[in-house]
Amino acid sequence: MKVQVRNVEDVAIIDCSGDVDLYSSPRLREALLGQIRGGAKSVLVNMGEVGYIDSSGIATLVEGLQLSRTTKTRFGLYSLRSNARSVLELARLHKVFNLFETEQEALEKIGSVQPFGGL
Amino acid sequence: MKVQVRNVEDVAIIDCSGDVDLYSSPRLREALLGQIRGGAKSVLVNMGEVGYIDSSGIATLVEGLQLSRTTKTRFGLYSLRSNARSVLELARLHKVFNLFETEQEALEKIGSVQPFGGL
Amino acid sequence: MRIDLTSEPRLLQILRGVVRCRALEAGVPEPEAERLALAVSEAAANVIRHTYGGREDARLALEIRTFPDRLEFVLEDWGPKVCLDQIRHRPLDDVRPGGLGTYFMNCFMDDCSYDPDFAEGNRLRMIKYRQREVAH
Amino acid sequence: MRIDLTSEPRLLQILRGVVRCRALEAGVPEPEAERLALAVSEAAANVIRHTYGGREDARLALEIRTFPDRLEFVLEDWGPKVCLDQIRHRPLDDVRPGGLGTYFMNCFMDDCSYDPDFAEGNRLRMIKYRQREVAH
Ligand SMILES: Nc1ncnc2c1ncn2[C@@H]1O[C@H](COP(=O)(O)OP(=O)(O)O)[C@@H](O)[C@H]1O
Ligand SMILES: Nc1ncnc2c1ncn2[C@@H]1O[C@H](COP(=O)(O)OP(=O)(O)O)[C@@H](O)[C@H]1O
Repeated sequence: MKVQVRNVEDVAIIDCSGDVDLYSSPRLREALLGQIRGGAKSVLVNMGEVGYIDSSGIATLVEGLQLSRTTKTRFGLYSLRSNARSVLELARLHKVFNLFETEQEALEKIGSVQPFGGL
Repeated sequence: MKVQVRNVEDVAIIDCSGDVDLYSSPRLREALLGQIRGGAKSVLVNMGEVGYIDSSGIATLVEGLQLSRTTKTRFGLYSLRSNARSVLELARLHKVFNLFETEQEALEKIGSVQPFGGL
Repeated sequence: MRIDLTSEPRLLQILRGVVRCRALEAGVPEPEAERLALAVSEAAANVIRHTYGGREDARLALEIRTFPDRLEFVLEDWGPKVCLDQIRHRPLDDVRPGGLGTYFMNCFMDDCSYDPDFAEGNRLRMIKYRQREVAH
Repeated sequence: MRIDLTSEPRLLQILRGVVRCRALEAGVPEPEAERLALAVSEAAANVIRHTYGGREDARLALEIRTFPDRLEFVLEDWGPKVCLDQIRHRPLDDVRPGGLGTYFMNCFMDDCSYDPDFAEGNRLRMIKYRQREVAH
């Protein structure tokens, strides 16, 4: 798995690629929690190149979601491939996350998403 | 591995994809020798989707070459990927086969290739 | 076929590759092969994390058996016996990190059970029945 | 890690997948991982064809060991002992079908040798030393 962070105006985008599993998810966790804690207004995870995500990867995303509610950071995922999407749906988490189809859509809409206050 | 035959005027093209190995090469062999024996003027193997070829796959191509010399069929390969090309080079067979970059080049040039008389 | 591995998380990817490949070879369609790989990987991840507590020098083994009506995935470890009543995924509406691995295993396999006769550790047998062609 | 297989040609693909994956995991660059997979696959194909004469119900096993300076691939079978003087690839300029498998093995591995202490069959050890970083 590769993780890279880039900034588009006040949005931090985490580009993630490969398999997100027990081995690799700690690196996603570090980047994700780091960006949220670092004070980014909005954080997006680009899932377009993630071909596989397991329960530990999902745990990492849930952790990001929880922290983002505490810090009132806007948080979303975009470009989920069918594997990742079906795993999220199975865990009934697809309505818990802000999901966008494309980077463009995510960038357009993330600013108007309600940042939650606490869990 | 998948093998399919199509005809472009008097050229039989064998589209091959996947791994050509001990398990799958008998199917390539059947298609290849079948087309040469069947009286096609020219036979081309499209290697564009072959990601892996082993010594048995190469043996099959050499068998096709030998038969094509006996039957005076024009025979060539095109769109080799780097793996397949480097294995052919290592076996010093890259000059023994008629190799073309693209289907277009292969179709343009195969007609003017010298069909050998015997081995 | 059987594959023996040390309990390193980085090797889970190899395990998945083997499951995927073997399932495709056995005629299982692509999306289902992927789900089987996920289920086996979750089971192995649990062995690494829970049975072995993250130790990377322990051993696990997967045996894949194909039958006309089903695929079996038998995962063995040589750690302390699992406590069956502790194996419980979290309720889906209690959204918190973790607690989904065994849920996915149960979603993607038709049966998961521990073999009581395997004295040296744990032997988890996961069964997936093949889809029958629908007659028409 | 170790993988046990029946001697079915269709399983060679799985063997290659494992070798490729393990080599990449161990930091071997992609094109070389592919070459190692080819070499191991050729060795296993020879076991299937020559040692077992095409029988599909016999067994072979591959063990992959990674060391700081090298990778080792140990392929075991339980067939009749190979006759070492019969293992010879064809001269490259004598163009005919076949006779290249052992040549590729020797091209892509740094050392291939049979273990004389393995009584039950054949144990072929293939070694590939890792490329050192060039100092500068
Ligand atoms: N192989 C195992 N050995 C011991 N306990 C296990 C094992 N697998 C699962 N468990 C127990 O079952 C619980 C639920 O597992 P799971 O659904 O995979 O979620 P998670 O591992 O994220 O907690 C674990 O927290 C653990 O207590
Ligand atoms: N595992 C083996 N057991 C017995 N004989 C073998 C084995 N591997 C190779 N050989 C012998 O070595 C020869 C050369 O092998 P190889 O270069 O792989 O070409 P091919 O298998 O196409 O003949 C074979 O023809 C066979 O006689």
